[in-house]
Amino acid sequence: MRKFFSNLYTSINKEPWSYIVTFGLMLIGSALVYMVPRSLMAFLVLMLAPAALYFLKMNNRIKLFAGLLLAVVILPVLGVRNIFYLEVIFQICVFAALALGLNIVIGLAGLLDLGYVAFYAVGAYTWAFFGSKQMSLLYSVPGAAPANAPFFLENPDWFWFFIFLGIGLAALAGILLGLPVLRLRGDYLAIVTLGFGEVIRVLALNLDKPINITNGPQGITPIQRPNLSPDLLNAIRLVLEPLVGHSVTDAQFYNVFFYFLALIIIIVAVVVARRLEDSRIGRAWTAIREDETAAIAMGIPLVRMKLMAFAAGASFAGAMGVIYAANRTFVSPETFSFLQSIGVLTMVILGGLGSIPGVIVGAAVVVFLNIQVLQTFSLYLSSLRQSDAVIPIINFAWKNLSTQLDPAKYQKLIFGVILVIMMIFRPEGLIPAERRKRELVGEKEE
Amino acid sequence: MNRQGSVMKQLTSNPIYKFVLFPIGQILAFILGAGITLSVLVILLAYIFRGSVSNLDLVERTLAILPKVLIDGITIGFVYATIALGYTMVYGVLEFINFSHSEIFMVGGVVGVELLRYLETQGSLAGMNQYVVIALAILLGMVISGSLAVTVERVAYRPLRGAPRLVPLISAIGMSFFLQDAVRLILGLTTGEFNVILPKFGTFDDFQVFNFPGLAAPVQIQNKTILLVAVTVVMLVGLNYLVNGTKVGKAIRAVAQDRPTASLMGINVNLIISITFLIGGSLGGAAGVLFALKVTRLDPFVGFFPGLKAFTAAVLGGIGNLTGALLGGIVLGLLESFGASYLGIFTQGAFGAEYKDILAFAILIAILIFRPSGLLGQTVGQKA
Amino acid sequence: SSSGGGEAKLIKIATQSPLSGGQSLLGVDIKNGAQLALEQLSGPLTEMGFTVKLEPYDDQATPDVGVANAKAIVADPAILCGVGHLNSGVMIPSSEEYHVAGLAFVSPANTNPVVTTRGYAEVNRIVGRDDVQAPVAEAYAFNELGARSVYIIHDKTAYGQGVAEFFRGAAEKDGMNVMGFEGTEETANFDAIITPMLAANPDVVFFSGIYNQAGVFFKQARDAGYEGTFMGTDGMDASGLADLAGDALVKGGGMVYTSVAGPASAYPKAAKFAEDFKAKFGADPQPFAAQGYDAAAVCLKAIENAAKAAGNQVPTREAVRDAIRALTLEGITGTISFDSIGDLPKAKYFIIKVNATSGAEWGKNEIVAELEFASPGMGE
Amino acid sequence: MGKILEVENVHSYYGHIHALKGISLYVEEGEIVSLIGANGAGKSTTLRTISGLLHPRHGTIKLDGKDITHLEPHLVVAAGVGHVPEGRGIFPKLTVRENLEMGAFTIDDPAKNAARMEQVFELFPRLRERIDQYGGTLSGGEQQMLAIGRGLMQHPRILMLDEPSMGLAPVLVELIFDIIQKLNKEGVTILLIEQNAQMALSIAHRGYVLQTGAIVLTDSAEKLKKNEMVKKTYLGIE
Amino acid sequence: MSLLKTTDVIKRFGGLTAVNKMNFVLEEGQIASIIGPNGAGKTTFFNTLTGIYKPEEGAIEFNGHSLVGLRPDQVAERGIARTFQNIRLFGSMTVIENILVGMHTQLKQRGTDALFRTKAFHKEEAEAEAKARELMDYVGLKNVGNELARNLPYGGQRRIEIARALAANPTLILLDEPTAGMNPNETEEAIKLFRRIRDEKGITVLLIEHDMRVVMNISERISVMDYGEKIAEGTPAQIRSNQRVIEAYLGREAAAAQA
Ligand SMILES: Nc1ncnc2c1ncn2[C@@H]1O[C@H](COP(=O)(O)OP(=O)(O)OP(=O)(O)O)[C@@H](O)[C@H]1O
Ligand SMILES: Nc1ncnc2c1ncn2[C@@H]1O[C@H](COP(=O)(O)OP(=O)(O)OP(=O)(O)O)[C@@H](O)[C@H]1O
Ligand SMILES: [Mg+2]
Ligand SMILES: [Mg+2]
Repeated sequence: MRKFFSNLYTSINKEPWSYIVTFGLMLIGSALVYMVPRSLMAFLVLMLAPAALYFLKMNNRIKLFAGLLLAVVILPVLGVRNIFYLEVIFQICVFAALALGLNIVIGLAGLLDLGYVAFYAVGAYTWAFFGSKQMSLLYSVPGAAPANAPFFLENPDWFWFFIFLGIGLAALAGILLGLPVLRLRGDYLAIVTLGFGEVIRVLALNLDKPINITNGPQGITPIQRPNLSPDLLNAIRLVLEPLVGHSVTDAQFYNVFFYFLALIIIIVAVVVARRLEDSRIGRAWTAIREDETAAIAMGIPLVRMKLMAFAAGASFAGAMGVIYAANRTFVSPETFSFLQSIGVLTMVILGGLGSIPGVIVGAAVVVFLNIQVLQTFSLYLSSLRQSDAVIPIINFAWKNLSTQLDPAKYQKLIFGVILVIMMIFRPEGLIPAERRKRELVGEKEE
Repeated sequence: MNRQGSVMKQLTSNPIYKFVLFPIGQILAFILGAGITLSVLVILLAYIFRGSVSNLDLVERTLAILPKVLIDGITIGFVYATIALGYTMVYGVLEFINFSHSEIFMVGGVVGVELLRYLETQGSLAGMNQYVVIALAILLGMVISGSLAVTVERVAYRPLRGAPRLVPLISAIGMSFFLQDAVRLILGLTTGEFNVILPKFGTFDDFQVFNFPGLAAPVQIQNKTILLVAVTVVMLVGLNYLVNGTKVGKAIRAVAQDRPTASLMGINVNLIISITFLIGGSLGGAAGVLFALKVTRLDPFVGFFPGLKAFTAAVLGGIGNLTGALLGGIVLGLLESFGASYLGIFTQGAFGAEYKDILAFAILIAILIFRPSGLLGQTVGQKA
Repeated sequence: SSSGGGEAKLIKIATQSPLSGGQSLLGVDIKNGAQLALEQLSGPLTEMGFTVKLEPYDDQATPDVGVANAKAIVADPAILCGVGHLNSGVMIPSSEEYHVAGLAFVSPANTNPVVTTRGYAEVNRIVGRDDVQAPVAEAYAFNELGARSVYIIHDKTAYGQGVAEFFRGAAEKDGMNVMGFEGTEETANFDAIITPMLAANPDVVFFSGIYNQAGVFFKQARDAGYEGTFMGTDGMDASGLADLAGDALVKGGGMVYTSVAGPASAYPKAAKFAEDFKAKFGADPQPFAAQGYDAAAVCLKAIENAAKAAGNQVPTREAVRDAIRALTLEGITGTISFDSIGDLPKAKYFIIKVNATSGAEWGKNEIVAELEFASPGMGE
Repeated sequence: MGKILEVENVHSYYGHIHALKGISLYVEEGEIVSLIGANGAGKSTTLRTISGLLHPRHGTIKLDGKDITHLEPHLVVAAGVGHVPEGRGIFPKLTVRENLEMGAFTIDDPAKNAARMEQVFELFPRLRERIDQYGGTLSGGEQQMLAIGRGLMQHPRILMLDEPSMGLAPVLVELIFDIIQKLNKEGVTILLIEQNAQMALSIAHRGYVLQTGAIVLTDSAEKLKKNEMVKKTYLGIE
Repeated sequence: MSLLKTTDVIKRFGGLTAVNKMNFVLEEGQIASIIGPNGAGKTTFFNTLTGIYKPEEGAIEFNGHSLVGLRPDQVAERGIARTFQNIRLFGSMTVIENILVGMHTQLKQRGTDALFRTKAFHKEEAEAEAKARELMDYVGLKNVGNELARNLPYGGQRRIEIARALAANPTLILLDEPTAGMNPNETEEAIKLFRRIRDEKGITVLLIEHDMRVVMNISERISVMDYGEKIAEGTPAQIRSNQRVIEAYLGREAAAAQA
């Protein structure tokens, strides 16, 4: 089995096959999605295209071109045709950015952080507070907000500034958390970060009194979005609408806009992570992860390096938090639960601890599983139940399936099983870090 | 000096002292210490704030609920402690956070309650001796949870030996999701819903009333609280003996520290790990039944928060140390209870019980700053 | 933006509620309620030649999943109407998508005012609002029970806290002594809350939340020696409450709760619903199951009306949306119609006294007061 | 006297690294056999494969003619094979006494164990001084003593020692070699790895020379000592 | 002024005094050794010098500045590099990366340089890598730069440790049993290497060893510890004939062999 795949891989990983396969996938995938926009298979075929782009050997210029084509033209067009795909990709971007940040903390510096979404919350609530009417509701009971309260910031373009502020505040939160606890090792750190994550969530939930800062469990809404220039939009419409096949509203433009924004953050995150990793700082992190005593004896200041890892990791989450708040126009404490932290951790490890492409793929897989594959699967089963379908051999009518066995209710169960199986068969992650790969190849090098 | 030393040595090597008196003494000392410290603190605060806030009876109100607050804290502390024992057991050997322990605990509770419900439908519950009944329930919970834990280890952790540390953690999380929904599925198929409600039986809900001279109101302690404390202490003593006084215990510790070398000593590593999970799991099962007795309602998701708290307690006490797990639980319980009861009173409702977790975590951090390996944990530094 | 057509004559109704995780207890029954409605009430549409299907989505009680699902729902042109959500925190961001797509949703459970005060034509609800329900309960406590002191506890959800805040506002207006106001996410051990509550010894304890949390609380509080009256919201309207709390509900000052739907005696239809539900799903309906049923009924009726208007063709979403607002329907939870922002113009509120000490006796509860209130509209 | 241990054509791997490329050797009852070879030749890997810490991909290992190739280490130990591993393998959080007791884990004879422990303390008085100290805090040499002492506690029929003299003071190196000879006289078969090939070959009966995972030479110790290649490469004699 | 000077340094572990009133002086440019029975306190003394342990009493002066109370990284920054008795490499980093980590204190780049990949950054990285390869050659490692450190055999790992220590451009290098586990030929090469480190790079070398061929061969000065105290000091010839040292440490045969 494994052999078959590796043979297949080697045989298509050379010209001209690599080009044919990649562009073929792009073309066929796009066409399929264009024609049957609700088919999961079609979308999966399309999603194979970026994978092929990443794995197959091709001229770098052409790779870049194909990547741009896919990200800037194909996905937005298809995404506007079926807004759901854009949402899937947006969420993948959001979580990929979070996973990249967490990967710095865990994968590079080896600090197990179980409360990572706290930093995401810091970013999100920063913009939620200033970009909403909350400032004028400080003294009103949550839920009883007067509808005519003004926005605090007249110009929503402050948003751009707040992306940076979010980065700064999240990094600061990282340092504040780090200062007292970095002396702790391993799981002690894990439990304290877990606690910190809970503290931030509990604060979000409870800081509606004595002064109403977060509006408590009600959450803050509405939150402003930055202005999009109407002239620009009209210009784009001219090209886009014929491609999409129907008129494009401003709201749909916002979806595209946030998709691009998230994409930019991802690109920045990848570049930052790559560059830090390949520098004195990255090496120091790895050294700390491997052996603290030896690292400190080499002159590496432990505390400063760890704080830096916390701050760098946190800042991605901060930026994404701001964008998330604007995208949803609503934040509430539910988004920042412990399970979210666990979810991001799962993405990192599933994808491949320490591996940048790995954690992105990890994010994609988990998001995909959660909001598409399992959902689609259970919808399919539930439509079977409503139909007259019968399982042939045992002659069992789907209709008679006990409602307790309703598959829609057992997504978490399936997800759990998938996690266990993945870990057993691919403990090094979907795309293992170079480091681990090298370890496996071992003697072949040099 | 020398003679004294040898007397001490004799004393400390006496098993009764080592496994019964010493840990119980430690627990008592900590309960008293933490209880008195916190009590003094709130009384002081009450006096300080007496004038500054509008309600004048602050001191009286503080004192009136103090005994109850202490008992509440100790009770919930012991609940955390029972769960924490199981965590610590497994952590001690595999050095990984067995996330699914919350679910193993939950399963124990559900099974125990289902037994009681079964007895109730058979009509035999009322007629039986309540202690026999609860012992049966605990036993069943232990058997089921223990075997479940062993199975989970076999299926989800053993194939991952030697993988990086975080990999079994994710597997454990997966297992945890799986178990939650699997229990829901089974409950759903059999009873149609997933609330599991403890039938009323025996006198566990009744109070023992203690009158202390000098106290305005008598101190009331529920029978089930007394049972909970007693069972937990027995569990601790037994466990302490098992780990520190028997050959199996020594093998467990050896496996924990160095698996290959342990196997070179003739220890069957797989067997020892299974035994550890069996013990940890059955402790979880017993904890589950006791928890059910205390709170009267369970569902498949009920394990999560107590599990989290218990793990915190284990860390606070010095993870891997059994008595430490218990102390951690008690300290955490007391902190929570004091926080929840007094924050509202002192801040005039500006901050209430919902901040108890923040308070508890703040103090956890403070304790860890001064004792980076927990209350009773020792640092045995590897030499440079 | 989207028009009907697509597959010939296929019409879908979506539901969104938590089907997995800790809140699935309620979420699943919203879906089940809707499913039952579909089976019982889709007759007219089938006769017109349509196939009607239910698309149940699991929002996992998280906004992210809810919004993603919302986008999947609006992207499916066959879906003409939706039922959901359980959590206001999920409903609010998700409904931004429904609003953009012109897809009508009927909420069976969201009592947070913001859900409708944004004024979206697509968003409707068939339950009362926190800012009404709470004053009703308070008035009863103050006037009928003669309570002069109250301890308020809520479950830290948008729903529970919302009601609690409004209750407090009303109580303070009346000069009641609010001796405590606590939110808690605890579901098992309430010692830490009960102790100060007992010390304060209020006339009434008002708990706004869901029964499976409240039931445990009531039992523990009674056991600990509280003698006053418990009060609660429509989240208590489930036989499970009596299973959990047992005689704690009738001892001392007993327990009363407010509800937007009366018990069987108030609505003959409701009794039949409970029977049918139990027959089909093997368990008593949870709170909001009946609302799920009615929400789906609203969808079906509106689609039927719109389809007729369109000459037996699959109607547009916009037509369905407008049909909902034009509709009046006898549901099992009362007469349903909508005002300009999607609220019930007049909601009926019942005060129900619990006489049951076990789930089986839930029918013994009696209505002690029946009040009607107008929706407060867009704001203060 | 028969062959107590037979290793036939064994191939072992670490992941993809082919560490043993067809090793065959045997040890007769009552012998001292020495393995010598440069760093990374595969000496330690050979011992690990015999004791079951590493399972070979090909080949067989026999003890007293019985196949033990796929046995788990604890069963190999039970069959009478003792292994004092490279890197000492001290349990860091067990005391010196407990570490020694671990050596006798499979032997249920308190009196005999106590006597053995006494012998160990006589050999290494330093260990008695440190009896209640945690293994992890011992000095390097003390740990080495402890590891050897623990090996003695095991009462093995065949004892495999991996560089026992490493990190020991010169006096102790002499002592170790004395101990090995004494044990051997008591009937214990010895398989010995030593960098100090000079001394190893002077007490051994036979020896094997390993190079990059394969045996390149085997002979009696006497002859090996005189072999030109051995002299040049392993004894440091030009 | 001497390079390193300790006065009455005491380090205790509970009741045990592992280092007792150590007075030790090291002149710049020397090669010196510390020997002594197992558990004498040699490694503990190293750990005290490098800041891993804080001495209970006493003064440590390096280049005229006190080292007491400094963290290990600060000590390293002041120019003391070391190796460990039980090899402590960064196992899953490559050999080159290990050496680059050793250069940490030598590199000037900051986070922003790394992010924006400034010219200076590229230049420094290139130079650092070149220097690392040079060091690999220097300690006698060939063609293993991209190998993971943990996959090298024992002797090779010892060499990486030395190269990593040298990378910090230290004034003083502390080697804890650097030839343990090496066969005679390898030991021979190691001796040559230590000499070159001193002669070519001018680095002062202090080593702990149990292999008398090494110690007697290259030390200009030997200090002997026993039970935490310095019991003898002198040239190899003096030490070899010191009765106390023979009894406690060398043993009759070894002494005879060396004589
Ligand atoms: N855990 C491991 N992972 C990968 N490769 C290993 C591992 N252990 C040893 N090796 C490799 O296997 C080969 C044989 O190693 P082994 O330890 O058996 O050598 P040795 O002869 O004992 O050497 P030394 O004298 O250094 O102890 C070496 O190339 C080594 O790098
Ligand atoms: N952390 C510690 N706690 C208690 N005792 C310790 C600790 N570290 C070292 N010791 C003891 O201090 C003494 C000195 O140890 P040290 O490691 O310095 O010896 P050494 O001279 O390096 O010996 P070797 O040559 O065997 O390496 C030893 O007896 C050791 O047991
Ligand atoms: Mg070796
Ligand atoms: Mg040493």
